[in-house]
Amino acid sequence: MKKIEAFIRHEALDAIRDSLEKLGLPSMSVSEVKGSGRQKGYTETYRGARTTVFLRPKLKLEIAVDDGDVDKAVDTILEHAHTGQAGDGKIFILPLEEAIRVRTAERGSVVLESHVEDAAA
Amino acid sequence: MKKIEAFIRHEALDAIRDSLEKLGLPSMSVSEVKGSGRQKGYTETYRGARTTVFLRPKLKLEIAVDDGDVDKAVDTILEHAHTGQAGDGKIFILPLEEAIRVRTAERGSVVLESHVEDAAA
Amino acid sequence: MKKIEAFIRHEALDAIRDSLEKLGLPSMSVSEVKGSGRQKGYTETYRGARTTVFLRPKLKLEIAVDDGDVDKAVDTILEHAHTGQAGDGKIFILPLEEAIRVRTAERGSVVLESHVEDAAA
Amino acid sequence: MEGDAAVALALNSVWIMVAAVLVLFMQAGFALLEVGFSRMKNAGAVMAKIFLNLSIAAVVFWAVGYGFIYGGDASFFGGEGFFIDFSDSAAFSEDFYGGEELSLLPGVDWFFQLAFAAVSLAIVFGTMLDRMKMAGYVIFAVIFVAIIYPTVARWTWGGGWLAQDGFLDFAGSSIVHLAGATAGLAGTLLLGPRIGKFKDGKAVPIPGHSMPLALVGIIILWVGWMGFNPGSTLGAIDADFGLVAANTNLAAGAGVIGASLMAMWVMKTLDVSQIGNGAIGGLVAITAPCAFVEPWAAVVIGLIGGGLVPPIVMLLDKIKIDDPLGAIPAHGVAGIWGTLAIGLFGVAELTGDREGLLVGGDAEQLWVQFYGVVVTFGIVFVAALLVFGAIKYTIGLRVSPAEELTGLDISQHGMFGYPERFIEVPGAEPEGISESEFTPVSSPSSSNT
Amino acid sequence: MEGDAAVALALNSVWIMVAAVLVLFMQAGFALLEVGFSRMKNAGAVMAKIFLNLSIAAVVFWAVGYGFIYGGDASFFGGEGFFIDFSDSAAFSEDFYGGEELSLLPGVDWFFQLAFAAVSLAIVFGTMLDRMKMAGYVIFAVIFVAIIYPTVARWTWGGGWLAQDGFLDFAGSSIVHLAGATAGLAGTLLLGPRIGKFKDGKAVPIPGHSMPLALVGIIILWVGWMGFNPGSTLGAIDADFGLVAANTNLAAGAGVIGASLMAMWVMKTLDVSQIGNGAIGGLVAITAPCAFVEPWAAVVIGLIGGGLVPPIVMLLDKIKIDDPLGAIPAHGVAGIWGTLAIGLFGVAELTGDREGLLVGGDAEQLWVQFYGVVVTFGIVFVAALLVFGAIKYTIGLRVSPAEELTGLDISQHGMFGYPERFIEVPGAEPEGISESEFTPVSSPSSSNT
Amino acid sequence: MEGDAAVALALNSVWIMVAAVLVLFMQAGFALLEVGFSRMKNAGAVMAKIFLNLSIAAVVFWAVGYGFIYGGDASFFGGEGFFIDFSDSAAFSEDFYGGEELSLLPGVDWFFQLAFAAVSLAIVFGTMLDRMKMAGYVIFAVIFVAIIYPTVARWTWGGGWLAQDGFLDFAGSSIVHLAGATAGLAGTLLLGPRIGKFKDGKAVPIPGHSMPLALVGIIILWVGWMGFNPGSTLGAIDADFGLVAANTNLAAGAGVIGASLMAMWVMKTLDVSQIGNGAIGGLVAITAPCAFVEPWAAVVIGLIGGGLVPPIVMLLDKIKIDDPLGAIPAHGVAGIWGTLAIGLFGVAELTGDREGLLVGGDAEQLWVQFYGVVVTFGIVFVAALLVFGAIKYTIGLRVSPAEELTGLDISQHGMFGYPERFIEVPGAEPEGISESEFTPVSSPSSSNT
Ligand SMILES: Nc1ncnc2c1ncn2[C@@H]1O[C@H](COP(=O)(O)OP(=O)(O)O)[C@@H](O)[C@H]1O
Ligand SMILES: Nc1ncnc2c1ncn2[C@@H]1O[C@H](COP(=O)(O)OP(=O)(O)O)[C@@H](O)[C@H]1O
Ligand SMILES: Nc1ncnc2c1ncn2[C@@H]1O[C@H](COP(=O)(O)OP(=O)(O)O)[C@@H](O)[C@H]1O
Repeated sequence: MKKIEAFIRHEALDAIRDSLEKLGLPSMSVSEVKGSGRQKGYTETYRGARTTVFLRPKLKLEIAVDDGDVDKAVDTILEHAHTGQAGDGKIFILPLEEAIRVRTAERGSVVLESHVEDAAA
Repeated sequence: MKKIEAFIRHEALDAIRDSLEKLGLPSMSVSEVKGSGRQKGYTETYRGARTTVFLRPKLKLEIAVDDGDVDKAVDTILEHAHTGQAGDGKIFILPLEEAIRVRTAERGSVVLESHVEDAAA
Repeated sequence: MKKIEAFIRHEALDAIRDSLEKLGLPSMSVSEVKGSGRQKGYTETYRGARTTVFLRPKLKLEIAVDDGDVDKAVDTILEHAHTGQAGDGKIFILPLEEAIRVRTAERGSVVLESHVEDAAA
Repeated sequence: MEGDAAVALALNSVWIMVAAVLVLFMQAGFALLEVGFSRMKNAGAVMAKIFLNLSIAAVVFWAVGYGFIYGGDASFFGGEGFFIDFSDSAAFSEDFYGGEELSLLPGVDWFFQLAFAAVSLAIVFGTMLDRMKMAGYVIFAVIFVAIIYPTVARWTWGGGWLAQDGFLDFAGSSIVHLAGATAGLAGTLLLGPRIGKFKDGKAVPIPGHSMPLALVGIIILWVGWMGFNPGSTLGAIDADFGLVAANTNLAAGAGVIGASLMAMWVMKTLDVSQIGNGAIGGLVAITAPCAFVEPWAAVVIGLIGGGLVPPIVMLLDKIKIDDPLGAIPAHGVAGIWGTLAIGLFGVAELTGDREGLLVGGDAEQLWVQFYGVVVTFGIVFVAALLVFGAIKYTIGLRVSPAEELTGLDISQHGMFGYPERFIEVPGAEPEGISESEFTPVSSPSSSNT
Repeated sequence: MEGDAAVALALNSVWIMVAAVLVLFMQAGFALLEVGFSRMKNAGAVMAKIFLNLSIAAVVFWAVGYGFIYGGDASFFGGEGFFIDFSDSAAFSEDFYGGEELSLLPGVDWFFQLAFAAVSLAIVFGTMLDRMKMAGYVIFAVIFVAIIYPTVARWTWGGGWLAQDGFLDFAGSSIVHLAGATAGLAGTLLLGPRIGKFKDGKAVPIPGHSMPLALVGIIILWVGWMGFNPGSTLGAIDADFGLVAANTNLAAGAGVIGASLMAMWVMKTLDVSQIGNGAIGGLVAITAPCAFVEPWAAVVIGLIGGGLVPPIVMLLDKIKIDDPLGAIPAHGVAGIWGTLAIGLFGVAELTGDREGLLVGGDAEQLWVQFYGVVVTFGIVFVAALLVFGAIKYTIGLRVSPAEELTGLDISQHGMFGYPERFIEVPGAEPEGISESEFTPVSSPSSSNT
Repeated sequence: MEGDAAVALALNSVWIMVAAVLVLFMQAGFALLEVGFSRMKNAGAVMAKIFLNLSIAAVVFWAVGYGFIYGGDASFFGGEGFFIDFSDSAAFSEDFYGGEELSLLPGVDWFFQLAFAAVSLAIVFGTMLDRMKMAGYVIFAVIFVAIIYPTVARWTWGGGWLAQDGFLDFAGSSIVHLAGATAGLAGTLLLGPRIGKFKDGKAVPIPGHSMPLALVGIIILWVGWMGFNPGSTLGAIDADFGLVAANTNLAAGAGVIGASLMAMWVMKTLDVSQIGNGAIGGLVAITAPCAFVEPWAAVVIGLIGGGLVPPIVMLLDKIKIDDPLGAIPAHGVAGIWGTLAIGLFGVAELTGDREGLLVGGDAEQLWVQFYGVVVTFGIVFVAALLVFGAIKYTIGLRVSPAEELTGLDISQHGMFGYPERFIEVPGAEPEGISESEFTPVSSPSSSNT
């Protein structure tokens, strides 16, 4: 099991979520972050005073997947998050030791399996 | 050392935090996320236009614990976060290589030890 | 590759970001969390009713770095986030299996390398 | 019309028109106050309620409400002159003023009275915030504006039996404010407290989401009160609306000071919401006596009216009555105090009759004031309990716990009041909510953040 | 001046001064309405627009606009009396009133008319929210206040050809509201819909960020309308502003009720924004007939005026016209309905002339109303299309997609309107934005959250 | 009272009553302006301050302030007629008007003057935002309303020595606005800048949290100014409040245009806050000359009044004076300019005496205006420095750095002004704050998000 953490532009979210759902991976958690990287800062001006803001709004996707689904998920994110301009973001893959579904207390990769039947329905 | 990441309903937070504190695990970080999964979307309507929202508000708990405390923590979360309905959330356990307390620059599991004496106090 | 997750006070952010940038590590993601730990709660009062709030606002930094940069980054955070008072926060280091730059689909530690030439520029 | 009479009619009407606009403006004040003191997840529903209330008030008060105050000669109940035609002055005078020459344009007279009825109705809602079902409330609003409020108003302002007994309430501490707060008390008793308000026997803070909006709302109420009280002279010529305006401002200021000091004493904190409630307490208290007392007494009345608020807020918490806005202390208790205050501080030259106990040493006026307050409270409480009770046991008064936790906006109106901020509000998806209440959608189509 | 004349001048002027202040106050209402119905990322830009609009209106209406309404005798177009000196009553009367004795102070008269022009201009903007370029809009504002609005106003209120035909529009359902909405329609047609408004052929909700602000804005509009309509008596003596005020309140209330019922029917939800738009629909509809109909008719007119809003909102979505605020249904369609309603419900004693079709059985007035509406719509639509078109093909009407997605605040004004909340707004950094549009900074210096 | 006199008294009183209500309403404007320009973490404290200020003003101005302006004959300092009884017209006239027949109801007269005093006091606070200690400010407020402001007002409006020299200030560019801003300057000098305002010798933006609230506040100020200036005719009969109203609107509009152009020039951005400040600059500038100049001059005065704001804002940043709201440029510098402008543009028919330099070629009036400004500035600056200084070295003027960083709401009032949004505000838990300042709790009981 792996945990995928992707930092992306806001605009990419809808397409990624739709595609992943079609692939049977509807599960994810999304949060707002501010990020800095290669992308340059921008200037804020207020009453004549200026400052440069290096942290720009991004979305963070967290997706726990079974080992076999990692590539599917990464490819989907790459496909939709890519614009070619600085600031497109990064994807990180972390090892995941255990996953537990709170509703049923099930454990292990069954919790993360693709829901292909659901998606088909 | 492990890092527990739990995605739960807002309502469960207080009970979880209280119980963990009693077990000597008062330390955690909480943030707001939006998640999708088995739980269905809901409809928003504005001026007659409709959309389906699949991302629903959840809380993310991050709790770094010593290996010996993992089960205690997971059980506590399961106990209080469980309602039996879709959307209860998931718990993930990640390996943690190092923990450092900023205040003292201490490292290792001492940083995460249960504070049983505090809790008793 | 490692992922550093640091929970710090808001005030420390600017100094940390500046220093890391000078060291060629401008990349990070920042989000707002609420945390509890050793630090005590505070009281909120409204219309005569009181409650104790144990969760206090913190910032979470996420910094993926090459193995060789971990110490540099941790030391920088420790230097600027330290005040010596309860609530200074913690730094966690997690193993990172893969890193991918969305813009170029590059993989591996090249994605995380320090940009010393940029910083010098 | 002849020159002088035309000028007099125009001048009186201009002043009362302005006053009516100021009182109408109080709806913006109540909207901000109520929305600021409610949770973010209910903000849109509060606004919907304000609009429906005011709209219902306008139509119903034209159709029947006004007639139940001023039409006919009944002392206790009844009326005539419904579905009024304001373009026909003669008929208007016939219906309501025994055919006398009018001192105000009919439409202006009605508009001013309407604005008062709408204020009384707006007060009711304050105790019922964050959990009330819109449909039930709408029914109550119709009945309150049609009959309950008009009956109380008739007893004094319509020349009814309380007026005949010498009961005084210049601008409505009892008739408008106590009446509204009393109905609100009945409502909150039947509704019960908000989920989470009391825990382990103790009150938990459920802070309103925006003190800036709430307190700007109170400044607007203060401004609107400059029409409420001074306009109750019902004319400009030979009317000392200046004294009334000065007394009202003094009492409002003193109310803030009284509430601040009391909050620091009993709550151990200079609570921002109490500062605002204190202004209302002072204003409500001076509403009945504003034309009958001297400025020094206005300061005393306001100081006590505002000062009463914090301890009563704490008392309600203790006896587990949930009143999110403080309508009961600020409109109810301060309204009682203000009405009684005429019996203490009234000056003969100003009342035109009896003197207050502390000024003239005679308790007669105080006694009339006292039973006036008692019957106002009693009749409204019983009527509201009956109406709200009937609603409760038929279509229901309160939303389901799931809807309450999720918030009234998304569950009742299909969209958040603050769509872009909603991620922050806990409880947006409560334990045990049935999926179907959210109109679940099984075919995945699109999502948005 | 002699006693009685001085009193009459003062009394009339006080009333119209008050009415003018109320109409000026509507700018706060429009500001809140527009800002509440726009996205957070554009909130500051909305406020900037409101201020520039009002300011331009003040200066331009003094320099030329007023003269184009009231100066000279042309029936169709033209004027005189520019750069007015209000301190010279004689010259003022000479320029605009054929030297007759004035019933209002010159400055008061102008101020009242200015406030109307500013309302008409404010309406235009509603359809153009969230994507308009400030510079282009400013140019339009100058031309609209200088010539377009004055020409339409001249035809009726300036004694022009429509007035001579017997066309009636008491306070401007057509002249002010329909004119503004028509220009807005032209504007939105040339601008096109907001990015993301239509997806796969269907309308997507782009909810405004704050229902509380938007609906408080509408309460303020309602309050301001108490100057708009009743003040259009243009005097206090021998003027029944009471009837007008009562009718206006009744129609507003009925508008809310009508829109609520219709929203529940056609939208299947008690949409909070429609409740608010319904109040506007009712108010706009009664604006033309408020002095000419009886209260029962006001209720009917308001009910329909408000009830029309939800279906028209849905219709516009269907034909892919993007009108974020509902200006077209609430000011345009309701304005047409209200103007026509005089031809249906007008009462001879009140119009002083012809009766409406449903009251007197005669369609003559309805016919005049009809062609009055048609020419108002036609002339404004063509003029606005020309002006906006010229702007579009020269300096441009719309910001770049990147700027639109990023938000007008940071891209046009250098700072967010809500600096501390901005993390929540998606789209703050759009695909494809060129770095240079953000004034990129290469030397790292400091950062802030 | 006899017919005509009663009508005149009523008519004048209605107009000034309305004007007083408008000026009172400016408190809502200041509240929104101040809260919008402050940080989220201080929003509740701003509202508390506004209420305490206004309340203190009401009581103190009744007790002593008014008497220090109008009571007795002293030219420089002193008064009589304290704790006024407005119900006794004869005594009132005796105390303040030498027993003459009153042209206004006593309460109305006082209310109008009170509203002005409250405006002047509200201005002071603008420079002291985000770091001031409430207790200290309350003490200053009492002294300012009791003595400092009344003394300045006495010199001109109370018939004091400046009035005798022919100094003109129609509605208070100097007396109200410059006086307030000058006290604010003294306050900010003693307080020092907010933490983080200047870094490495350069000004850092600390943007206010809500441009919509701030700018709606300014629209309300604009509306309120329609009472401020036109009401300063102090009566309706034979008073040209129309000219005043027109001039005021023109100058406000021109102020926005001036500030916009200057902001684009000197700040390289169409700064939203400067647009708002520009309106205030134009309004303040026209306040003194509004009744003495022709409309074209009002446009020029407003253009310069608004245009001065952006460069002065930048200058203050350069000399490290922290004025979060722009009170010093918008009320202070524009107030000076407006007062001097009478000496440039005054017209003899309107001043009733001397002509301005640019109109009549004579510098005499300009000289009087000049030294009037100098003494107003001087006396207020010295007095405020003394009072604030005494507070600073006794109970303290500024909160601790920890409290400032944490925010005044939670540290001074026990609860956030926006409880549901607070997660976003950096600095909520500052470096080095002592635990005890938060009332630490050792027994774990419950937590909330
Ligand atoms: N090493 C990193 N650790 C954590 N987050 C990162 C890292 N690198 C990039 N990010 C996230 O990805 C976003 C885009 O990165 P950036 O370097 O600007 O783009 P690109 O990869 O296209 O050069 C950043 O704003 C940040 O949120
Ligand atoms: N694979 C996943 N990766 C990341 N977050 C997840 C994942 N699965 C579930 N979640 C989080 O848990 C929440 C509840 O999941 P859901 O599948 O709806 O509930 P259940 O597990 O009861 O079926 C989601 O809203 C999301 O925030
Ligand atoms: N075990 C943990 N897991 C997750 N977050 C933690 C943990 N311990 C501390 N934190 C984060 O660090 C912050 C500071 O921790 P605290 O224990 O108060 O400080 P200190 O380490 O100085 O005693 C907390 O508010 C929380 O956000």
